[in-house]
Amino acid sequence: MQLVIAIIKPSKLTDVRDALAAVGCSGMTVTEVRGFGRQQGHTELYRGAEYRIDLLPKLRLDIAVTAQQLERVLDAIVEAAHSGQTGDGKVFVLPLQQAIRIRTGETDANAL
Amino acid sequence: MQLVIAIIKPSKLTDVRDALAAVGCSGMTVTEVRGFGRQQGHTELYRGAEYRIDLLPKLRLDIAVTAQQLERVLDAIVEAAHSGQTGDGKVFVLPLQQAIRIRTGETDANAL
Amino acid sequence: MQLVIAIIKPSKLTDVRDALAAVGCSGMTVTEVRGFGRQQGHTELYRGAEYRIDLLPKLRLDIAVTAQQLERVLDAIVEAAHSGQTGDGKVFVLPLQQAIRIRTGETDANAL
Amino acid sequence: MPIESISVDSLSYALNSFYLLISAALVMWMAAGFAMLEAGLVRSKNTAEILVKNMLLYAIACVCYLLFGYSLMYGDVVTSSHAPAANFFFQAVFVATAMSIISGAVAERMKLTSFLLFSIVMCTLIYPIQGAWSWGGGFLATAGFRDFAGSGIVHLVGAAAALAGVLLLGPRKGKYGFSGSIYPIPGANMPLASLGTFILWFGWFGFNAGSQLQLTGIDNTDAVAAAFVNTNAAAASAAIAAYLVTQLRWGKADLTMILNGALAGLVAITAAPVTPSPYLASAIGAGAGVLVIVSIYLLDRLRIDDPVGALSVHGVVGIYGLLAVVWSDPEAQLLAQLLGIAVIAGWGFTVSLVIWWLMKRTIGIRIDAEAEYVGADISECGLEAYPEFVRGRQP
Amino acid sequence: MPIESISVDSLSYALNSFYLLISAALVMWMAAGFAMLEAGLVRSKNTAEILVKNMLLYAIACVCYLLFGYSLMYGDVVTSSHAPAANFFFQAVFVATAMSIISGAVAERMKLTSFLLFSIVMCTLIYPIQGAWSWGGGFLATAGFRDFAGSGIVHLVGAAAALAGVLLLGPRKGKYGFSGSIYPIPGANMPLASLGTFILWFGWFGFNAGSQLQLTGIDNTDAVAAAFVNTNAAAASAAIAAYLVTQLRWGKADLTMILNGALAGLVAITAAPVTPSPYLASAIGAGAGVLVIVSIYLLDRLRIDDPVGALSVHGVVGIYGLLAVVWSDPEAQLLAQLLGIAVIAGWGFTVSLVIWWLMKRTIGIRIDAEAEYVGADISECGLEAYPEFVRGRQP
Amino acid sequence: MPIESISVDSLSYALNSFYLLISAALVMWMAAGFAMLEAGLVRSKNTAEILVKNMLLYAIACVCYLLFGYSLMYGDVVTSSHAPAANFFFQAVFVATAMSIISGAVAERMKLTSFLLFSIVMCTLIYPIQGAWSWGGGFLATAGFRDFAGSGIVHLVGAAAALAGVLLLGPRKGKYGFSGSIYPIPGANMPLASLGTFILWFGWFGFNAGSQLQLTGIDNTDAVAAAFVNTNAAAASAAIAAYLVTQLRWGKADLTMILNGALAGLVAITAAPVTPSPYLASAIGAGAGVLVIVSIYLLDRLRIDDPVGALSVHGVVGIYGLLAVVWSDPEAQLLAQLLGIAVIAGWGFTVSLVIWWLMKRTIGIRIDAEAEYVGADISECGLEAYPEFVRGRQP
Ligand SMILES: Nc1ncnc2c1ncn2[C@@H]1O[C@H](COP(=O)(O)OP(=O)(O)O)[C@@H](O)[C@H]1O
Ligand SMILES: Nc1ncnc2c1ncn2[C@@H]1O[C@H](COP(=O)(O)OP(=O)(O)O)[C@@H](O)[C@H]1O
Ligand SMILES: Nc1ncnc2c1ncn2[C@@H]1O[C@H](COP(=O)(O)OP(=O)(O)O)[C@@H](O)[C@H]1O
Repeated sequence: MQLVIAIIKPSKLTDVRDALAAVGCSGMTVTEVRGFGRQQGHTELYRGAEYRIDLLPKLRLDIAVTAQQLERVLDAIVEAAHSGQTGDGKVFVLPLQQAIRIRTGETDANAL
Repeated sequence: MQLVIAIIKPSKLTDVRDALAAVGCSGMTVTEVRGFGRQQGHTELYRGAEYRIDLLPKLRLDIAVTAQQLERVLDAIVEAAHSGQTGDGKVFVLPLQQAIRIRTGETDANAL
Repeated sequence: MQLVIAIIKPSKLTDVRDALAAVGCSGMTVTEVRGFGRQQGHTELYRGAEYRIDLLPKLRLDIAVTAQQLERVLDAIVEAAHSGQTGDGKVFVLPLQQAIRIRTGETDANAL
Repeated sequence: MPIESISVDSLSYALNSFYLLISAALVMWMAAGFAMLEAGLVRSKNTAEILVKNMLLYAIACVCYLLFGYSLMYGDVVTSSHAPAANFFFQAVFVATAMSIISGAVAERMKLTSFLLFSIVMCTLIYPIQGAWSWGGGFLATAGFRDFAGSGIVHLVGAAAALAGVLLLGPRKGKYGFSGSIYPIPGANMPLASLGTFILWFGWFGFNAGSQLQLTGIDNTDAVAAAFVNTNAAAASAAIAAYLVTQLRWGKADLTMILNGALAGLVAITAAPVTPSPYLASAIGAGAGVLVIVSIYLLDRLRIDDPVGALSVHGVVGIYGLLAVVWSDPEAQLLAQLLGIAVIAGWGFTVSLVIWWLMKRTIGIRIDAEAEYVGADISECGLEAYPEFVRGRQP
Repeated sequence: MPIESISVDSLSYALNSFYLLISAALVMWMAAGFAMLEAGLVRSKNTAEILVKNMLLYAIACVCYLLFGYSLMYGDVVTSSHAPAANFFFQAVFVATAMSIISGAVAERMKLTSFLLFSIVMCTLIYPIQGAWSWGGGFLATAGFRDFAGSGIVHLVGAAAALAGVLLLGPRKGKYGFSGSIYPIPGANMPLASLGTFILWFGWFGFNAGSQLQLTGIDNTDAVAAAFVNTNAAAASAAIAAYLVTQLRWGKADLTMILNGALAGLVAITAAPVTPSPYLASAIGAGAGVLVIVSIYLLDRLRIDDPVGALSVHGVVGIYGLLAVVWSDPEAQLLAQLLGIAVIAGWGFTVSLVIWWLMKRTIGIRIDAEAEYVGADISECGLEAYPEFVRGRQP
Repeated sequence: MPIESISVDSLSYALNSFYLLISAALVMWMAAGFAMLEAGLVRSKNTAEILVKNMLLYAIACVCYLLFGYSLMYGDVVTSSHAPAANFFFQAVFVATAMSIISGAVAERMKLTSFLLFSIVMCTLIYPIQGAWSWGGGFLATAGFRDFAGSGIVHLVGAAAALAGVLLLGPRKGKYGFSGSIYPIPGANMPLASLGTFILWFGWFGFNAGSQLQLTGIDNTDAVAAAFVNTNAAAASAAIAAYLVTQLRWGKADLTMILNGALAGLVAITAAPVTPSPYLASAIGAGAGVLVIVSIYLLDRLRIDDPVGALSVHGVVGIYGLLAVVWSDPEAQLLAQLLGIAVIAGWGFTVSLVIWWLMKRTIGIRIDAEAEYVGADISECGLEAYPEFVRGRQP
């Protein structure tokens, strides 16, 4: 099992969710985050002083997957979240040791 | 060492915190997240148009634990967060390579 | 590759970001979290009843690094985020299996 | 538009009417004040619903009073010093004030439909009938009961009805723990609560000064001016007194208590805004500012859950204001005041208790636990008050 | 200041002027109402920009009307019953109301500069020219068209201009999907929208009652008082009617519909706030409350995107109000009313369409897609309305 | 209520009193405007505290002026054209305005208790003593200094006292970096700041038009009407001018600058709202709109930290308004105006500097660094202004 962490542009959420559903992955956890990277922020103006906003709004999706799903899930995310512009985001894959569904106590693949 | 990630219902926070304290685990980091899964969202109404809210408010707890603590911590969470209804959430366990306490520079078990 | 998770005081963000830039690490993802640990919260008063706020505002930084960068990044964070007071926070290191840049499809070290 | 020849009497008629209409508009504006105050003091998940209640209760009060209440309270009204419609409008907006008091006390847990049904009964029967006893020239008027602008007839009656509702409703989930512990439930939006208080303070000039009902004639003019000065003085002193109490007792300046303090000063002076000197008005206000905090504190210990402090501000301080009349008004007698208090509070409480109880037995008065947890906004209104602002603290 | 000897005529002059000035100030205050209403009903990312628009449109309306509009509409005004400056001020603030209607309908996607340019044309030409036809004594007045305080002359003309703009602008991104699906875009701040409605309700007393233009003389006084009562009654009934429709149709109390309902009641009674009895005024209001919801619902199905419901509240209900005049005013004729409606709506729509179209062809009227996604606040104003409150829901 | 026989004189007395009372109530309402403006322009962590300050400073101003200030400023006041209490109330609410100016300039870092102590001194001594020199008939009045409604006597004196406080306080932590860098600290709630500006604009009609002090008599009536028109014209032009400056200079419409622009127009016209034509009033306003932005910009470069722009709006533009009097008022002389400016600013600044300095030496005037970081809401009030809305941006 793996935990896939995808940092995407907020506007891509619906596309990514649909793409994931299409590959049979229906659960995920979404966090609002702010990203810092190559993408330039924008300038704001307040009372005659300009300043940069460097931390840009992004969404972080956490998706626990089985090893078999991994490849398809990664492809689905990368394709759906892609716009070709700087700041499209990253996908990270972490090894997942164990998963439990709180409601039933089921574990691992059954818990997802 | 492991990093335990628990996705729970917001209303269970106090219970889980108490249960964790009872097994000697006193530190954690809480994030507000939105979850998407089997649990159905609710319908809202705005100016004559209805729409579903699918992303439901959840809390994500990150708890770094030593290997000895792991079992007790998992049991405590699953028990305290359990309500038996869809949407109770998940617990994920990730291997943790290293931990540092910034204040003192202590590492690993001492850092938790 | 590793995923470094740093929980820091909000006021230290600029310092940590500058320190990371100095060691050649220019990307990261920031999440607003609330931390629970040794640090005491503060008391609030509302209409004649006092109550404690235990969950304190913290920032969580997620930084994906290559194995070569790891040591420098950890040192940079610990030094910049340090104030010596309880609640300075923690750094966790997790193994990172894979990384992808969505815009280009580049993977691993090239994706960071 | 050619100049008609205007007589002195018709000028006086025009001026008195205009004065009454502007006063009434200011009291109407108080409905916005209550709406903002209450919207600021509830949690964000119950904000849209309290706004619906405030908007509709004002609307219902106006319609019910037009259809039934006014004639029930005053019979056939004949006015010659000002336009009859101006008098009607001024009386009508007072009803909404009484009803606004209730919405705050039962906030965050009462069903919308039950609340609206109750407001029909309140504005059609409960308020006008007791109003007839005093302002309508009934037995309380005969007994010498003095309540110039309605510390009792408007505020206390509202608070008494609210108390009956609160007792049958019970506290909000999570407000009181076992073994006496009290959990504060902070309101979501302090600027809104403060704005509401400022609106009420501003509108109260119409409430108190308009109650002279006539502006022309030196004595009337001076009385109206005195009402402005005393209303302001009482509120100002009360805010300062409330601040001093919170600062000395808890070492902090609790904003919501200061807001309640200012409102308490306004309620206290309402029973006699003309007769006191500005100094006495300030003293009456200061007493109200202290009293309201003590009352809020004690009611909370009695596990009577009142999210906005309405029972203390309008009930306890309303009684205090009625008693304080004897300090400045030589015609007032303590016994008559006590009689008025007992009658108004007793009537308001008893009838309301019966109505609330009947509702509780039939359609229910409280939203269910799940709806209370999710919030009345989603369960009753289907929308959120602040859909883009994440909740930062768990309930 | 010694007492000058004051004549009855000069007293009447003073009182009429004061009444008109206070009424005008209340109408000015409506600008704040529109600003809050619209700021509450747009998303947080477009809030600062709509505030800029509302502040500037009021300012532009006042300046343009001073420089050109007033003389175009009324020629050389001679008043003897009140100060000329009071009359000017009362007329000037009406222009801003017409313009405020537009800002709401085109919210969240129209360029700031294009909007401001249009507002110059509106306040200098479109509004005053049609105003001259009726209130200025032109052909609509001669034809017997009756519009006491401006259901048509102020509200409908604004809505007609807005409709032209909305059609050329198109809907907000993400509002309508393929195959007829409609995505609601909830406003960010319901207390603000409610406050705006209360402000408008309060200010509307000045709008309607001030339009009698003279207070002194028993008949005038009674008319002014009637305008207060009827304005209030219509709004109250309309709010209740709108509530009942949403409750019965959807099982929920949609706050924004109730707010629109109250405003619809106000617009509907504006054409004849003096002649109806309070009961008829309530009935007219109730009709408006139902009509506005049906209209909002249908316009949405027609994919005409109006974030705040301005087209329905001021346009559809404005027409209804003009027609309802015949129910109470014996001098009104249906044909004259229909003529007035056709002329005002036709003029407002056509001229505006030409202006908007010319702008679209040259400087553009819509912010680009990226700016719309990021929000007009950052792209047009460079700042955020609520920089510290995280967005909780994606657009 | 039987019709008493009413004389023309008593009608005039009634009308003048009512006009003054309504004007005073509008000025009281400005306290809400300042509260909202300031609450919108500070960060969310300091919002509850600024609300406490605004509520209490109004209360303290009223009480102190009642006890000492009024008699110090005017001696034994005899009025015959209106009720003495009306005159008192109108004068009293002006004091709070002067004090409101200060709370904005020292926001986000001044100790609550020190601020409140200062406000006692301000309202008891600093304001009334200089008021006695001009409005009280003292040496500035004799010297021919003209300040109709208080550009200097109310606004400049407040700004001078604020400047002294700001210099001793120093800037907010994080506002200025090394090597001249300036970090903007955006206010948390733009709709609130806009609402505050609208409230102030509305209330200012009472401020300026009420300062005629008498409504009856054709000349007085015309003067009052002119004050309404000019006040509005100046604010409107100033808002437009400020917009044009920000648009041309930065390519964006900075909302907060436009708000400050409108307020600057109001302050500028306050010194002579009656004498200019509406066109000249517009021109004076436009100048103020430009000047205030330049002033805000330059003060920021001088590292004088003023979160809401109060020093520029009320101080710099107050001086400009006093000078602009000579453009319209034939009786005004430049030298007398300069004398008045020097005396008022000098007095306000010097005495305040001494008081602030004494406080700084004894009880301290600034909250400590930790409290400033956490926010004055928690450290001074113990609660949060928006407990459920997470902070989205770090300070
Ligand atoms: N080393 C990193 N660790 C964690 N997150 C990162 C890292 N680098 C970038 N990110 C996240 O990915 C987002 C996109 O990165 P960016 O460099 O702007 O664009 P791109 O990925 O298209 O080159 C950033 O906003 C940030 O949230
Ligand atoms: N594959 C997944 N990866 C990450 N988080 C998940 C995944 N599936 C579900 N979740 C999280 O767990 C929560 C509960 O899941 P849900 O399917 O609704 O209920 P249950 O766990 O009771 O079956 C979701 O709201 C989501 O936050
Ligand atoms: N076991 C843990 N797992 C995850 N996060 C933790 C853990 N313990 C502490 N934290 C995080 O670290 C922060 C600082 O910890 P705390 O014990 O207050 O201070 P210190 O690290 O200086 O001893 C906490 O607020 C919390 O966010």
